[in-house]
Amino acid sequence: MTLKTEPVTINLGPQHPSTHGVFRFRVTFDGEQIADIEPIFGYLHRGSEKLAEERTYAQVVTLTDRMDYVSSMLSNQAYILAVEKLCGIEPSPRGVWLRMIAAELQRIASHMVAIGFLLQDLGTWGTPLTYAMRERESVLEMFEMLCGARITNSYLRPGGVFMDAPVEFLPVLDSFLSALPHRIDELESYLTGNEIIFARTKGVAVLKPEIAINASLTGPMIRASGIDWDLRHRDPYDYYDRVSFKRPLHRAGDNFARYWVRMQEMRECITIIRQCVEQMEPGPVRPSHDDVPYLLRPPVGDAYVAIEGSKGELGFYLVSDGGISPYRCHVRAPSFINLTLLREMLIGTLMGDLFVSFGSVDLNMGEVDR
Amino acid sequence: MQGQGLLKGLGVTMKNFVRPVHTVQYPDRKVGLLGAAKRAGVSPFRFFADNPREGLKALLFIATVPERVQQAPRFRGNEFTWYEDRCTGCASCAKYCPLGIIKIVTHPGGIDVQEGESYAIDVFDIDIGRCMFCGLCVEACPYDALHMGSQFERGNYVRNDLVIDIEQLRSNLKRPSSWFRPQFEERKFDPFKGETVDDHYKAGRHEQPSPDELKERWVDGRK
Amino acid sequence: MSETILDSSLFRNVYCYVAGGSEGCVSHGYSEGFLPAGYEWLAFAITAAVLAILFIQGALGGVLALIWGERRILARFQNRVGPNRWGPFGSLTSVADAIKTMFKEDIVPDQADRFLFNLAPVIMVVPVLMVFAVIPIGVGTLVADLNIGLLFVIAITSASGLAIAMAAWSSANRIAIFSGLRAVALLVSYEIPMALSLLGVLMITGTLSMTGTIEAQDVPFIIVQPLGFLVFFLAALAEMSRTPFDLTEAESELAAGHLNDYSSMKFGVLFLAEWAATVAGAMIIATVFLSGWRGFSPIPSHIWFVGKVVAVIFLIIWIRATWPRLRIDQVLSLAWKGLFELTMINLIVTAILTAAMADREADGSLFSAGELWIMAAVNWAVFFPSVYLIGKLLASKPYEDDSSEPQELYPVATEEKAFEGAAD
Amino acid sequence: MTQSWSGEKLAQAIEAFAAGATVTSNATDVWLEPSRIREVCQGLRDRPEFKFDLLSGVTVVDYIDHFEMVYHLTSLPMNARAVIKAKCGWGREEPTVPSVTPVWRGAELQEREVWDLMGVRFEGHPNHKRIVLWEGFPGHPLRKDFATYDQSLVPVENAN
Repeated sequence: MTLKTEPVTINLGPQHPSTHGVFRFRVTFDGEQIADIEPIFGYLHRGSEKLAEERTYAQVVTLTDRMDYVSSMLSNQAYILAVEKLCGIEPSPRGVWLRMIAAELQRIASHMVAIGFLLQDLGTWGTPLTYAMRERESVLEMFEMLCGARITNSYLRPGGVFMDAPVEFLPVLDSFLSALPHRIDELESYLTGNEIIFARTKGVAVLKPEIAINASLTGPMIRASGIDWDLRHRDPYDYYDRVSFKRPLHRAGDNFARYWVRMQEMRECITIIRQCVEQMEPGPVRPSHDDVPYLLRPPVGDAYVAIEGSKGELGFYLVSDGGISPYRCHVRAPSFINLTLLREMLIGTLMGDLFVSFGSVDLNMGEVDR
Repeated sequence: MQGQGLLKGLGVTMKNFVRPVHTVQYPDRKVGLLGAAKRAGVSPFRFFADNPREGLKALLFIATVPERVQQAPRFRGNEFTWYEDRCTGCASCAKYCPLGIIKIVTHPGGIDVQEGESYAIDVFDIDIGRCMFCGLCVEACPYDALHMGSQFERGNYVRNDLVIDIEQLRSNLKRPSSWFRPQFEERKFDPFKGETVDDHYKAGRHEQPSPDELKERWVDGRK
Repeated sequence: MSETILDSSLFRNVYCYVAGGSEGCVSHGYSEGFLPAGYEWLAFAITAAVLAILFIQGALGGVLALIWGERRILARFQNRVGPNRWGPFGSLTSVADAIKTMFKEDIVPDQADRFLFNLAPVIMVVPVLMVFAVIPIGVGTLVADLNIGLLFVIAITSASGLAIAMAAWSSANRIAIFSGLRAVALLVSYEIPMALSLLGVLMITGTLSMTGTIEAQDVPFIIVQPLGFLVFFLAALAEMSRTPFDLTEAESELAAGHLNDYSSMKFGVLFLAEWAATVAGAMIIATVFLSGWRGFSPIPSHIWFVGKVVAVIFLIIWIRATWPRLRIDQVLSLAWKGLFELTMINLIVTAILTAAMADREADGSLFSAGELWIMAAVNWAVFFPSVYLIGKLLASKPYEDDSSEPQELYPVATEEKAFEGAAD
Repeated sequence: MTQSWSGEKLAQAIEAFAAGATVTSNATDVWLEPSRIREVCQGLRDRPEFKFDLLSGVTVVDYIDHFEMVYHLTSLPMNARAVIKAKCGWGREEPTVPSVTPVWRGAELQEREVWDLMGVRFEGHPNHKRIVLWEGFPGHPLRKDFATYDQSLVPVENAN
């Protein structure tokens, strides 16, 4: 006797515990196996690009905070670099070092979130998540010292940062940097050798490098597939050419590789921050208001600047018509573009792998929908 | 050996089990007799004798002591600190607000202590309900008249109550945040120590114009 | 009837207080009761009702304590405080939750099968509560010392699969149906290693009765039967649908699985049944493998039993706080390819040992402590290689090249080179 | 350091394999004939002198009288960047360009976004649907002439 089966279509989301925001999958299951999947999003669309067209260049910084709200420093950085390129502003060295420190701290925080929620999707009842959040908390506290806010920082300004770090910042940073490797070791001894995690993530949702690069994936996604492409190394912006760091690579291209790459990248962030602190010298953190006024009027033209965000290549494309606000502000959002291959990654896997693979992409709905 | 990673994981969680708690209970924390007495600064017996009711609660571990997190002095908070004497009504803050939630109505004829004549302010509304505390208004203020506040507890039942009007701005406790105010940082001013800065002279200026500059700006520039 | 039942001192005390004059009670030294002779059936009914209420309330209290304890312990594992507002150390939080749950609106989905939808919580909770009847929680403190106690437990707990499938099917929710199907697959698979792992114990004790099992444990069976304990513990975790086998209500996949559409006290009952199953499972493990209420003398037997149960529950919570969830195919392959083989090894080894040492056809006596230690030594010698072997067979293969060396597959520019397209 | 192709050099190189495809060029950008975008992109991806294997971004700018498609390309093997542009939709008629999704998969979602927010139609796109807004949304909100839509038009039931 053969049993007659038929595929079932289920909407997972928008209200689902592990959709990392407001996201909807329309999945067709054949038993437990995924036969077809269609991502549906836009629930968080706020029209940031349109809003940017009606704000001055200084005010748009606050919008970039809210695009990728777990790595807002990096969004700020990408936007500020685009404005600097558009206006031809020469940034102050101390400001650049400070924003590199802030960006790397933010990268640690963002990767912590990614790892924590990936493990949460694996069903650990929040234990790695709380450990990861605990480390992120230290970063956020430092952000509060730097700029008075924890998530929506708005710390960076064209030409540097808005204000020098307070005197008590560097000691706190130093103690954090010396404590963090032990915490990462602890997390790694907890997670990386864990047989269940290995069984759950290995060989699932494998991305071949050729396919990944053709689909414009960037960041940890392709470094996990064995492509040594890190914009900090290949196209150094700010002063990344003055620091040395390793680029962790994994060749498997599966969920475990993506987890592993993020884990190792956090260690590299520590070395980068240490080098920044060493090379930082006293001085102004932003050019004077005569050089960079509040109300910027860039010359007519356009500029595209991409940085290595925590999730991939984060680019801002600004078009100026000579006015006080951008004529067009386009964001090349890595979370959004990393979703391209979701269907290919997931078809044929089981239901349990769905959210794990989704979590390993590490996306942020604020950035996907913008 | 298989299973080693699993056992290691158990070890890590057990290590965290005996670690001190990382979270902070806000706004208060449940304590026992020892904790309550320590907070009150007396011996447990004294505490019990002084206040048997609280002491009984403390014995059951249901006495509460207030608790809050250490905040940074730069914390961009609620209840803007505004020095009316210093405000010239230029409305820079309103212009720089990305959301346009600051409303200023002025009429000519006010007197500014620092720079001579200015506008008198009739209306100064800040819609805190829509404010995102980016601090650009503070950054834009040329006379250091507006400062970010340091509080965050402003729950309300009615949305309209979230609009801070000029009366509230005058009467608010003046505990300015040191966001974009380097003069506070140099003085190591911490708004969370309970200290207030009521006088605008004490608040200082972060870019104090020299008398020559003032003369040039206000006398020579107007000829 | 009364002869076997009166062995339970708990039952005897109540029953003989009501009907003291009956012959069974007289032989136990009771003289007089409330009821005249001839009303033993009434006395029996009263006693049964009293005991049922007592045990159910006890179980519910245990569940509330467990929910509170689990939240506190889990919080401590995660460096948090956990519920601490309501009552000392938050101990009244579960009570408050229960009251809140009762006052929630009772929603039945429009397309649900009302009858089954309402029936499922009952089917879920009754068997779990029935398990408590056969567990001795102290010397003589049990409702019924069934001579088929272990069999009863295994039989009655299988009903929870039916209940979950029923709840899932009747709520007409596609996500819930996944949960129901998973529950059935899981429970059917894990019944087998669970029952087989008890066979080893059974061969040693020669009885299915719970008290008999405890009395046979001069050495706790966790030492004598390590494989049996491992398999039974994992299978019990699966039966209770606890981490790492909590597929039925996998929070990150199925939201709450079969509980999705339940609200109010129906949800409360389902929830309670799950937690009561955890308590019951821990009690069975404590009874069968940790020598139940046995301990050394100044501490009363009830305390020993509760202590062992709490230890088992702590282990369960510890595992829940630490390990991720397995996938459905891995769970099933663990049952069929791992645990089943382990039980078979255990069974064969135990059978050989009992046959070699058995001299009880004649008198039916139990194994002495010395014999148990010999068995334990052999069993531990078998334990490590077999677990290693099965682990090796089941484990996923490691990467051939796990190194972080930048060994590119994809061509990426390595050094700076000017190309003809560069801007002048 | 990533090198950028100068527009003139890139235009010459494109003319070498697709004559007449370029319209004009300056120091940074090349403007293409909109109808030949896919052909040129195929060449840019496959030909050994370009190897633009990563499509960084696709976007469009609304210049009131026309739309300008902007493609940011990155070449990993050469560590180079280039910008190609194409003017289309003169007079605000339905602007249409060929889709580059067959060349780069990465364009799939981005082109859908461009269609959704700017209303540029892509010929040959495998799944030409709106992406962040729902089907039936009036207009394309990132256009300069988009006025706030009538809120009563929002469907109660999301048609998606």
